[in-house]
Amino acid sequence: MKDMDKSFKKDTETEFPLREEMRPHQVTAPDGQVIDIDPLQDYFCQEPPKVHAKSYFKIVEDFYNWARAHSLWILGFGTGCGAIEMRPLMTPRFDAYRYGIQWRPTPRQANLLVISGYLSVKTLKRAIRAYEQMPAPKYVVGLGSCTINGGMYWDSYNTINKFDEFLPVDLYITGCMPRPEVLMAGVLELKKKIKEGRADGANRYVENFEWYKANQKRVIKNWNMPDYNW
Amino acid sequence: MSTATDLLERFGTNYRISEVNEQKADLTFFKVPKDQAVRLLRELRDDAGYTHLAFLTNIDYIERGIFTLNYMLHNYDTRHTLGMHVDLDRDNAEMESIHNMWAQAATYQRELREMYGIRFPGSPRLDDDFCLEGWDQIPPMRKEFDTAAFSLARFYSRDGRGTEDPREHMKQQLYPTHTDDAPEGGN
Amino acid sequence: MTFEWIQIPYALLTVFIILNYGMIMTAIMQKIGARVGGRYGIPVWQNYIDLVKNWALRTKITHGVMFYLGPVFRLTGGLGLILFVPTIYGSVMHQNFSYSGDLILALYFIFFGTLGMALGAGESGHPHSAIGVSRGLAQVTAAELPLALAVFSISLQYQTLNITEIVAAQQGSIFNWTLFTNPLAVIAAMFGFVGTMMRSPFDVVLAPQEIPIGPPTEYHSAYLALMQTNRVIFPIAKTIIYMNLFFGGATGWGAFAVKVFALYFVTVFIGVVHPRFRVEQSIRFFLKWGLPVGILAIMAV
Amino acid sequence: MSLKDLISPFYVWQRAFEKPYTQKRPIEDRPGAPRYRGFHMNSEDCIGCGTCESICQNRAIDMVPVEGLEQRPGDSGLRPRFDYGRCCWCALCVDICTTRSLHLSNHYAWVTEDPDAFHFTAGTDPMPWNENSLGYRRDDDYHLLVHDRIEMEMLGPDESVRGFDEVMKGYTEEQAVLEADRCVECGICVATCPAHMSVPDYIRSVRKRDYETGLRLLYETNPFSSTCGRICTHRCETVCVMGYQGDPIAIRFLKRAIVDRVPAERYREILGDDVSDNGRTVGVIGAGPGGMSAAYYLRRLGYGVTVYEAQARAGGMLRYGVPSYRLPDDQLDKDIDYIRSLGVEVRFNTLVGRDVTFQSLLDTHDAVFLAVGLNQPSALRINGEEHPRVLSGLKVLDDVANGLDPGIGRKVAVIGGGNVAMDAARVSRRMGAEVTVLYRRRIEDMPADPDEIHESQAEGCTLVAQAIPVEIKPAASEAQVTIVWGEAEMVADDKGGRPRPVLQEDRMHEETYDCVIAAIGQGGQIDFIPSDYREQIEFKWNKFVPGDYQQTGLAKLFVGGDIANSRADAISAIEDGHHAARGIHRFLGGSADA
Amino acid sequence: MFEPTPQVDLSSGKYLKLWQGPQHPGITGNMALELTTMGDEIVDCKTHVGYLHRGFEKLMERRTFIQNFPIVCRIAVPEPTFNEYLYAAVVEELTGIESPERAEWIRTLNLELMRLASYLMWLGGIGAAFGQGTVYQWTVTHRDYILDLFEEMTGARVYHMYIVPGGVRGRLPEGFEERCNDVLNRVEKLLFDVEKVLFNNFVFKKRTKGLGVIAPEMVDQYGITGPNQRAAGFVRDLRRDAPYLVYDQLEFDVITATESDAYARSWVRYQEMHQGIRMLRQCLERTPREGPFQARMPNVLHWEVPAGETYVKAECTRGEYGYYMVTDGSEYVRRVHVRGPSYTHAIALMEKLAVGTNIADTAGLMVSLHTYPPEIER
Repeated sequence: MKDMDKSFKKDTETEFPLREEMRPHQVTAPDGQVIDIDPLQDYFCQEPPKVHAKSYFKIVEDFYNWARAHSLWILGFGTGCGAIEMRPLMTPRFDAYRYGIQWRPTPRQANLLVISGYLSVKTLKRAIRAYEQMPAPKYVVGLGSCTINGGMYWDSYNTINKFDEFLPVDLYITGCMPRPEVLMAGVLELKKKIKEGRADGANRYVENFEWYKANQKRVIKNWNMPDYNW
Repeated sequence: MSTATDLLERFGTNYRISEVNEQKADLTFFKVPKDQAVRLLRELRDDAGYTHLAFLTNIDYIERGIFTLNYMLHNYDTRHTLGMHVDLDRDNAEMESIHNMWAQAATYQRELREMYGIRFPGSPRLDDDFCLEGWDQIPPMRKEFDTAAFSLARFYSRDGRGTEDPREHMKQQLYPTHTDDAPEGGN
Repeated sequence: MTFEWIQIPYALLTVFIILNYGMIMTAIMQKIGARVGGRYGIPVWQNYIDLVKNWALRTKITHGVMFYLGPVFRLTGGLGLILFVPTIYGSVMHQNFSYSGDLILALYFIFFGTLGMALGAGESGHPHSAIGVSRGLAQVTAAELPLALAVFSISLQYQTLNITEIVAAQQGSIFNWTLFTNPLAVIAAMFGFVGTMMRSPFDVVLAPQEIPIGPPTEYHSAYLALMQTNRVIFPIAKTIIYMNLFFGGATGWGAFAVKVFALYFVTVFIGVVHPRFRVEQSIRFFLKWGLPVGILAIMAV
Repeated sequence: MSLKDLISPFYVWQRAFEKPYTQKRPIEDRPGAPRYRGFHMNSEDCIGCGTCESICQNRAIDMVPVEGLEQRPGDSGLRPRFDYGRCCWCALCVDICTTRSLHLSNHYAWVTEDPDAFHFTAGTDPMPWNENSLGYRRDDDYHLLVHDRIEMEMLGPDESVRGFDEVMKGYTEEQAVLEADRCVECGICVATCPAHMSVPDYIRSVRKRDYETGLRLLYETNPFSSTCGRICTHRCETVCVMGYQGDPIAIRFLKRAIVDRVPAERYREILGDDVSDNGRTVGVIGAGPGGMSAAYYLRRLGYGVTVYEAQARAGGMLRYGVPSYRLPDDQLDKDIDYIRSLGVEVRFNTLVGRDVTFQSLLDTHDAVFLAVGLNQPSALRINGEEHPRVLSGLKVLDDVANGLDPGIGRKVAVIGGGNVAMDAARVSRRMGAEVTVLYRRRIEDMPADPDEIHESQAEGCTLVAQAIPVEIKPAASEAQVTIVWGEAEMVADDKGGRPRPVLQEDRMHEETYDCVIAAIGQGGQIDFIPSDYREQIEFKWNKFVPGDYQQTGLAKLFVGGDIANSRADAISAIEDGHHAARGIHRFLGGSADA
Repeated sequence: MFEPTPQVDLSSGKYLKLWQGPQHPGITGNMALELTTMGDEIVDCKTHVGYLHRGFEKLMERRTFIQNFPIVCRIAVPEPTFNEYLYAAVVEELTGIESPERAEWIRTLNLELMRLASYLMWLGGIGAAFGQGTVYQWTVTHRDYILDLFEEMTGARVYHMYIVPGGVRGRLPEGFEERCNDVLNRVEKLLFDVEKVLFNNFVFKKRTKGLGVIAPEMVDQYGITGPNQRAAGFVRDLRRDAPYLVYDQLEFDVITATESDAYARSWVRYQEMHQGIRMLRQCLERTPREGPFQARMPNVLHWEVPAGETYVKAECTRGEYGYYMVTDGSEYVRRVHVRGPSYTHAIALMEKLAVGTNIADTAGLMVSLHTYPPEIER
């Protein structure tokens, strides 16, 4: 692939600048006032992430963990085929609401990111952003074989294989598709883990931030956003 | 006497139609040269009732150095489908755009641009990313692109795997001296 | 009515009771809604857990001062509403800071939270928030119109702007309720009630499908917890006003619980049945049906 | 907006009073359906053929060695290990499983924190679902493989018994391709084949109709392909994975399908056997399959090879022991002539010990390969066996091969259950005799090729199993002989060996035949080796026990063939020859990689 | 017809650029709409797909014919069976294998069940897109009952991998008819409830009537098929026009409407569900209980399909689903193209219809077109 034809190769250096609306620009308000806008400043937080300490008192932390475990809000982001088995989970048959699980449409209010199956590179980029926007402590569950070792898309040019290289994963559920029951079992397992205080993926992410970013950038070639963007 | 033969006879005088293949009663494939293709498409659509463009796709014949575009047209009245092949030069693939005839053709052309590198001058949003994003390799659907190798090189595979061929394994286990690489070796 | 310091702890007690009542009642309402869908729904204490969870989140990202103040304003709206509206008629403890012009203040507070929210959500910089806010303001304004007319109507009817007095006027028999003495005003007011309770068909503001998720898009952790608290207090506070104005108020916690529940249930009853209106559709709806009834109510008085 | 539209939606509340659809216990209440495709299970029937691995489009299956497996013939010792980071539960592996050992359970829940944990070897690793009895199994009427062998045209028994024409007609090209298509290319057979021929590869070449590649593959390990394509004992077919649910691949006949389609004159060109002398010579004793095979491979390595053969024609047992309806002479000649055409010198009618001494061979050659075979019929060891009407099976076959009349008469008893016995019986049938075969054990215990047994029965031979000859008595006529035999009961062996026949004294039979053909085995004849040499060589039961590369204690002497192995078939002899050739080459300073 | 989009000056402050998706509850699967809005009105819509692109057509080129059979169903996640059938049909046509009659009936049963399940999911989707969550709860649950049937019949809930080239993979389980009938009755009862709740709901009518009208002349220009086309008044249904499997032996009506708006499309689909139940009942009655369900196959491990090309299509819930396959006589396919109806509906048509609608209606509009992003990008 070395002597690649330039005519259809897209040059990563020049062809992936920031999107136009992401660059600093000026906007004229209806009243004629000119406003300078730097979207990266406005939309993203440039502050690097921090490791979050536990509560000083163990009993308080345990109580918090209990509450966290019983109020898991899932981000409504179905990344792959697994999304289709998440619907039964939230509907009468399995009624995950019983377990304090809710569906949140915005990452800011979600604690649990379920990567439901394969991740194309394009989705991975969004999944990373969604994850970073979620408030810590946050949890990631890899649903389906594809998140573990590529699954049936192991040789696809557009899907990643090892999801744990990109985000810290708390739990894996195998299957293709995993039944809603397994997802439920996974969530219950995750609850156990949270209650024991072992679900510290958010901190792991911060601690190994460079490594994760390097992996992410290795795969996402049009990295047109700041590294810190939550 | 089928619709297809009728039709192709009718157009045969003005167009260089070749390689007619009547696959089944309601499906016929044929080939026209590149410079006549769009004109014929228009005529088929406007005069012959082939109003439905089912899809437009491309076949890569790497060993012959050509791309073959396939326009699949359907006539709702006769319920007959025509597959029109157009050969393109693989190294310099360019084709006239038909986005003005069918709206969805623009999407197909975008896909072909991305997946094969075929150019359709004038087609809207042609060079925008379609399915891929940040793609820095040769177009992936071209035959010379090895997706497994690429996946392994970029996405890695999990460690801890390793397989043995039953035949080789039995050879090592059961009759090592009969193998060509016997343990003691010669000399 | 004179102010006494003891009213402050009394009022806080009222707020506390209402908060807990609201937590559990909204959960029960959710369970009822879930039942229609064919499932069991959340546990009744789920709201508490969610609240604790949100307080316990470690990340708090702010988008500016207004972003921070938004939920505070919002909660202030809810609390203010409660504090200035007599909760239990005839009870000194739960009289709160009711005074002669409290009806006007209450109307103001109903709007206050929304405005505060608008500022905060606007600051968050998310286009969904902005869209949600503009929808919300438009819709709430339209929905409040019939209510304002109805309030105008009954203040004419009872010749007072003091809620306590309005409640007092309705005591005695069930037929003294405004519901029966001035049904047109009640109908007009109910338009406003259903329209502002953020339930279908008038919940396009918060709709996850039409645009996720409206004003609170960027809100999380403690901010969200504040808003959640408001989400249980504010509707109840509003319900209390309606109860006081139109349904004879409550003379004890039992009557309070039943009446609030029943009133709240009206929105649920309608909500689970319907898809939601678009903003301009709901505005049109209020103007077309709510407004004439309100005007009729005034004319009737 | 009609009133109906306003009211009708409230109908939803009716459902509020119905029982919710929710399952109380979401995880336990709904086990997988009986057919659910859950996690993999593997039974003990698995032989590690790896077909599951080759059909898996996800590369989710690895074949890995498993500790503590009992070593069984036709078992690779590998077991499938599944990577559930890859699997998609399509169950193609179950559908294709040749032994039907692979199943899916209806267990489906596996949740862990460790992404590297999703590996397990089905059936041997302790998994919670190993005892599961439900789950996906292949339906009996659903096949992804072709289980029935393509029938080959052959002479019917009525026809075949009338002469010595070849019975098996061989596959037509289409048939051969279809039969080759059945192969799953697992390679289990390669280990079982004494010559370790690359069976899957040459079967693939049949499928691709690429006979030249096929011939090259055959000659890598076996210069008697034409012969083996007809009469090989095809041990490979006994372990063929296709045999577990249907018929094994006709490996032997596919080999024949290759050689039948390549004319002898093109062999040299195709095989590219370019012989250049390296100046050293090897003597080979016996021009049977072992000797000629060694000669071929030694010649390819450049050695001067001289073969000393006692008989007038080469081929040994193949020539004199196998009747021509199984192996026509011209086919044997095709193989032997090609070997000779490379420059192998064969000295006919030269019996070592009589015409030339063993010592002189050792002196003249750099190494000697001995493959004299077994040509001495074993005695029956019963009274009266020296009766003139008791013939040896070998003698009968020998005579027939040489065109002589063995003089068997019209009613013949054959004693024995090996291939020689079957051949003798079938030859006798062809000579018009009525044949009874007496065998000590059960029919399924017969060492003869099952096809042979089947065909001999079809041709009208009577097989009497569990019949032990007790005595041979002269009959009334001199041209006849009487045999006394008793019925036997099979008694389980205490030491775990195969069941023994025990004579039942009370059930004795007596029958008179024109002749009795004894074919219960043969022994070797190695008297020509001087005794001081013999002391250096290890023997067991009058057979050589060769060391590595068929070398004996006498360093220059390599042995092979029936006299040096227990299997006593052509293909083993061929392999011995090949192996010895490599050993000799190695011994003489070359590399063993030849 | 392609019309250039109006040039929008974003910096003028009059317009707002708004992204919906890829994470958006109103869209099945992942897709992003890049909307330019003025107030609540959309002035420009660009679709972005590829979030689910796995490169199926490439993967299929490097798998053998039997190995392709498990992967094709993943192309359209909510409705995998049509892929299985079409793949099987296209391979059968090129190899000349004919699947036995019993298999054809079971396939039809399978496809119609799938159609019903897919429609149920869609029905919930259209409810949810307009805020009627209750209907969503009901239909997804009832879809689950159908998935139970699938699990029983095929061994899996979602990816059945049941229709294999040459036939089907197993017989119907014991007692399947009763259980299937039971589910059909339940679904039918539910449908009548949904009609009362959703289709006779003035709010729903207000939202959907007049939304996203497809003019009849657009149908061919945009390659619109399926219910979207039938709602515009065209009586075209491949099950009737080019019968495959056993559809020529089944009785059913082709449902059409004329208004061609979101409501009409929904109504057509709703009626088709009833037709589906009708067909399913016929299938259950008439599926042969005996006989082979798989044609004799070659050894699939090295299955070479003769060189050729063909296009096989079927009427799925969204319209014309087709497989175009070119083979060159080797063990691998030369080219497969999967023609999913969503391809045109979700991109060209959506971009056209979205212009001029309210932002709040985009999700509903999208659902009313019934699109599945995974089949667009494959």
